[in-house]
Amino acid sequence: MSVKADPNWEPKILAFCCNWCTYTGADLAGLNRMKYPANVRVVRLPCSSRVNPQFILRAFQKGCDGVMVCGCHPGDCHYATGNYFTRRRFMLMKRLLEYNGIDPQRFQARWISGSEAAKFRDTVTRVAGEIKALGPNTRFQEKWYEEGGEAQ
Amino acid sequence: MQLKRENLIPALRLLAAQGEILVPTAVDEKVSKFAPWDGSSAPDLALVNTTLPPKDTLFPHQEGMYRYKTAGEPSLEEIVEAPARILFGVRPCDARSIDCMDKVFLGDKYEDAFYARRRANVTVIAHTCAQTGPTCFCDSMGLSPAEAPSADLLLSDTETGWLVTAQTEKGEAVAALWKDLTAEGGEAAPAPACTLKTNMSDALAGTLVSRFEDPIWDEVCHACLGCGTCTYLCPTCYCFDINHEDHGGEGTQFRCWDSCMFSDYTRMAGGHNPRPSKKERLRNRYLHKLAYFKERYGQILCVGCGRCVGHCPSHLDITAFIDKAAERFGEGK
Amino acid sequence: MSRIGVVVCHCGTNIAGVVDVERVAAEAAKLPNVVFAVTNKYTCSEPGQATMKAAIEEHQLDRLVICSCSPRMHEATFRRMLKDTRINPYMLEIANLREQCAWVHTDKEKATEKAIDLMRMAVAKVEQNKPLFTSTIPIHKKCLIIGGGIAGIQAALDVADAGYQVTIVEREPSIGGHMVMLDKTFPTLDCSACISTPKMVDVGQHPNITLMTSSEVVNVGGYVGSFEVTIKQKARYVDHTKCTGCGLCETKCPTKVPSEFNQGYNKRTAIYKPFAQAVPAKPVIDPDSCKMLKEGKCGVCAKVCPLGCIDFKDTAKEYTETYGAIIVATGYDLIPWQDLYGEYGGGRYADVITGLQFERLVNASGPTEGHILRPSDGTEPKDVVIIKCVGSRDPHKGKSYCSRACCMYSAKHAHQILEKLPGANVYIFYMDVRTPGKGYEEFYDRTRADGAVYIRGRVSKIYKENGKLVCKGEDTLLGKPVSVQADMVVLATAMVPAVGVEKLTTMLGIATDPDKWVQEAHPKLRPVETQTGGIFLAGTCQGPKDIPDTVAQASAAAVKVCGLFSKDEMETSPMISGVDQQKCCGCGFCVNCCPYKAISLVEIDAREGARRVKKTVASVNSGLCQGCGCCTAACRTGAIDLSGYTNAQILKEVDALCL
Amino acid sequence: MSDIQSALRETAKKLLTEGTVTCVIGWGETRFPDKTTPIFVKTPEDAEKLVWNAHCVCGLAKYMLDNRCPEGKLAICVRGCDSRAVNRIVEDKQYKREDLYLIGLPCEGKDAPICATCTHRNPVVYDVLLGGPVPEIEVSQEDRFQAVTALEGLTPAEQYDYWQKQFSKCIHCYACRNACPACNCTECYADQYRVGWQGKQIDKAENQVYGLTRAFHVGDRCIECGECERVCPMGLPIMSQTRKILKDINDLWGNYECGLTDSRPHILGEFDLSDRDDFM
Repeated sequence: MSVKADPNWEPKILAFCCNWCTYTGADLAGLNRMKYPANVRVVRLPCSSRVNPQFILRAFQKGCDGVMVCGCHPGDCHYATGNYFTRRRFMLMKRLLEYNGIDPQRFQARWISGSEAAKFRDTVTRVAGEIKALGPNTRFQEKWYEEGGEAQ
Repeated sequence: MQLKRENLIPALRLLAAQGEILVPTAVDEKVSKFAPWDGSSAPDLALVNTTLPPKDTLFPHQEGMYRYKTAGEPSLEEIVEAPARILFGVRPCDARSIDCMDKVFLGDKYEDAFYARRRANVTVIAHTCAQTGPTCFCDSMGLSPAEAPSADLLLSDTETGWLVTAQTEKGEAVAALWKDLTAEGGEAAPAPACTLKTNMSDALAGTLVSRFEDPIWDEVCHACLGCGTCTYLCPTCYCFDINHEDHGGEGTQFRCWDSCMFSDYTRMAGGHNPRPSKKERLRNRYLHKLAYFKERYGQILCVGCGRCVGHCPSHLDITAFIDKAAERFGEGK
Repeated sequence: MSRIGVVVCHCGTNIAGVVDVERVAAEAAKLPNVVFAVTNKYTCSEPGQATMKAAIEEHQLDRLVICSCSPRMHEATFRRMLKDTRINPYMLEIANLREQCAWVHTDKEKATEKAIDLMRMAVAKVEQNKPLFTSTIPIHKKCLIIGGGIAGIQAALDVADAGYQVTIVEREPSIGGHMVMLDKTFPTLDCSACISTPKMVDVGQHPNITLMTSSEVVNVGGYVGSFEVTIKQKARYVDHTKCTGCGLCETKCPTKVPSEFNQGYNKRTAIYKPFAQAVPAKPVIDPDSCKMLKEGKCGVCAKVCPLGCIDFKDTAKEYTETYGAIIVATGYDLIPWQDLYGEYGGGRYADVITGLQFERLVNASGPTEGHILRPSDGTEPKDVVIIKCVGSRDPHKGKSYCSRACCMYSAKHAHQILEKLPGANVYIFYMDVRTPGKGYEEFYDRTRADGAVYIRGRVSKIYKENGKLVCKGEDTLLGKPVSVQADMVVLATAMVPAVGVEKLTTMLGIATDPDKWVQEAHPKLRPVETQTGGIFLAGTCQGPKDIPDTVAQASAAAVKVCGLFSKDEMETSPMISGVDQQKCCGCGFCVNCCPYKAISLVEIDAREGARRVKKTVASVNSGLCQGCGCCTAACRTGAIDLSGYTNAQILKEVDALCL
Repeated sequence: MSDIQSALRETAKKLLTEGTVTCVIGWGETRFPDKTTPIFVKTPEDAEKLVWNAHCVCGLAKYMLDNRCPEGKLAICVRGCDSRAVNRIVEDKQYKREDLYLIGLPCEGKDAPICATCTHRNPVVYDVLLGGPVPEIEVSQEDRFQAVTALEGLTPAEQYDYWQKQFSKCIHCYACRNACPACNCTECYADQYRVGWQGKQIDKAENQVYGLTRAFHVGDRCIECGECERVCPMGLPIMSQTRKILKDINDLWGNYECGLTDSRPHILGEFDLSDRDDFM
């Protein structure tokens, strides 16, 4: 049942969004009826610092084509210093993933505040376009898909 | 009957029709294992002992057992995977380890279906040791580098090739297959002796079990890191764990290796662990190898291949332990 | 096995218009453990909720997934609904099918597919949910106010009038802060003492207010509802319980030292009240100047005191109290302009003074009884120059921000000079004139009408030339350099946080902004709260402001405290972190990344094999934890986990996404 | 070498007879001349078994974690890397420094590949130092991160193939975890199957996720002792992962080396307002 084989394949992108800023920004984009591609699935978390780098590995392993981590701008975190730690953790994780062969565009982190609805739409549209160009992600693919016959 | 050296490749080609041939191959400068024969080059039989034992073909590191579906109409189907394979170039110690595994999985009281199916389709062609490695000690364990009684077919070294002696029907079939490649004559070269000696004896096995609380266990265990290297490289370790991997509505139940040296191996649901520290675990492993298996199946579970002695990160050595115990408990031969 | 109910909302046509809700419900029915899947026109409406409650009873559901609008909209509504059903309010997950699916996608097929994914993620997550229960923490109805300026006074009176016990901690021997130093207050020019001393007297006599002067907070522990605060009171050498404030000792004391209150313009005795209307109106002895304490000679005050209140053996005392809330009202200080502005003489010229020093000169109860005299030779100045934005709006030498109050008090100073010294000339060098309050602009117009000369430009240099202070500057409107011979120069210097406030903010664990002002929780929506629960702020400790704003903030902070004290217990959110002390190895990585310092390493009894041992593990203070989860990502073993967003839940949610 | 060995034996005997320590951890003979094994000397007579030669390669610091709540003091022979491992474990609050007595042994390098890029041959922390300090070798940042820079030069496809081939060899024996001084949790995430962090299955993706997760867990605290690569039976280049993280930390937030007495505190446990930010 995997969607990877058919031609007009749509990338599946996972976005960890912080509840106070980016999730609010996404809701605001909805209120203003902004339009963006339907590739992004949002996981709502209290703060971007809740995202454990292991979740990113898990997402790629289970078949995501792209992962995003979005949070408040440093300094605006609802929990004061949460996103400073996010910044350090994912500055390292992004480089480690690239070092292991994940294409740089597949993992992106962005600061999107509660009022930047347009930035949320533009970011999602840009990322979806980039990943659609990259094609399906075959990295970290679980054996489960290999038995399904596609991947590598 | 004797198989000339130059007839080896054609012989293997004939065998290839029967099934996939696995030969000892060096993956890189540190690791060697039984990998499919590339169909052209002569297998490197001089390789002393492959890092990974051949047990992987019969008792895979991870083996799918059942595939199930719970969403929609639930279904459960057994995963049958028993390709015809020929293990070529198995050393006498590994051949003996396969025999030990057979006793466990094809036992009289219970037969493991998965193992049985695989074992039926595997032919074991043993090869005597031209020279032994620094950590080999099979002759101290009642084996000989020149015989592999449990193998299907034995190739004994001669100057110009190998003496072919079939020992089971499968062996007969292979010998028949090679009948026009083999000729009369040739006699086996003398078997080399292991450099590493240890005086293991049945009596010692008994005393070790009785010395359960002896301080010797405490003296030996501290250097152990509790990793699974010795158990995963040991050809006769057959402990496994069963787990499942689910994807919402469907998934597979699989069996995978487990190691008694792991700290959580015997941890129970409430958190109690009957073997909490390294002492108990190391004692359990040594006793299982040297005594418990003998009590149940009549032969020692250690085949003296020396992989654990060679690859232990802290350089623990079962032969040193045996000699120390023998000398301390006065059981020396 | 869990019994999950899934309700997919039409939301009229908001969702149903784009997403095929029936298909989402049908897909939900196929999922394992889902025993009830239905669509509903308006789930948040009364009938909508009624049908859900009925379904919960009928199908014995224990978990609920609602695919509707954003959880930020109706999570609270649905949780309240679940309160009176068999389901715990936290066994609920909401999939956002409106704001983040129907409203933002046009392609119906892809939107429905996304809706199904979101629903499947919610179902996978709800399977891992555990019932959570709000816990409560006690509230000690005592308020601590740090700082006895007008902000502290106003807040104390409001909280005390509401019937709660208040303690004011003030560093100086008397409350009053900077406001009581001022002469008049703009724009109504009513005398500062006349409006602040009555409040000080009220504070002194209020049954609910305990006054601790010459005191400092030295340690703060605990959390909202029960702060353990240790206050150290310096030795005052006078027993205020016996003293009636007759002042005999002050008249007899032989040592004279410069008075800090009057900016050093006159002297005070070693045993002194900072100013006449001080509250408490009882003297203290200054150990740095008292001969008896320094050399053991004198002791006149002890001899003359009719009631024997003087005790030279007095020592500093520490008190530890439990407070439910803390209001920070530590006020401001003026920027040390002497070290920054060498071009204005760097403090060498006695007649170049700050606004505060001017206030003492012009104050009737000041050193010069209200006569504006030059500190150098005591003569009345004829030409006065006032320079504004000294240290403010000057990122290179001083502070980048505007200190808000200087424009108005400079106009007031000009007015006072013109009124008290007929024939005097006042020149005010300004960058801008900011008059943002009621009656401010009119006051500024009146000052200019009185004859104050406003010159648009900054003074670049002041130097002494035959007895006159020459202020060289530029008039940007005329585009010409200008120089004014002045007898006296008043600098409107920038406000900076009170000296030593960093020590206090780190003790309290509250954040400060880059300029070290106390950081409010949200500049627009929560201006009087800090990020830490139970700690509020008022006045210039949060940033430069004038007296009306300070008093307004003080009353706001007071009502926040009264709101907190209106309940005996405070409900804490259950979605906070908790430590599995079996797994925790006590490495402490979570401790230093918690924004609220809610995690501490504690010693517990544990069993190592057969032995009883002491083990150090982390433990979360449920009062302080706000549930951000930063600690969970720092924990390697996953020993610390955030209820409501546990590792297992998120992992399952990610797994469900990609089937 | 032998005078240091006799000094070591003397020190051990003295410590044990005086009772200042309950056990001395050092290296002892095995039946193979080119190998030594960690030994745990508890009686003064056994002190004779301690050896000091070019084959003392096994790391000793991790053994203190066998008993996290010791009664008496524990003496450990520390080379440069062991002393940094002790600092690592003490800094992670898994053992108290006062429960340790460190016998410092300046080391000219053993027959292990890591010794070529060893920056601290003299122990950085010790209670007694046997023999004079040895000259340190100059290791530039290029040498330290040579393997990492080589891999960084590859294209994503080549990188993935390289790591794919390496990780597919992993047999999940956890020797790297059990030998690493930075891996000092009481219960490893990999052993918690109920939470679902990591499956027990052995396949390419699972091995890679385990490798990367462990790299991220220890990367910012790795003391570059090389034990993980020495103990791995399958010869995986594990150090190239942790050293990649160390290289990034050095690039992003300045000079950073772990396990030294003046090391900066745990870098992911703090932040700086002026950190570089690529996520705007």
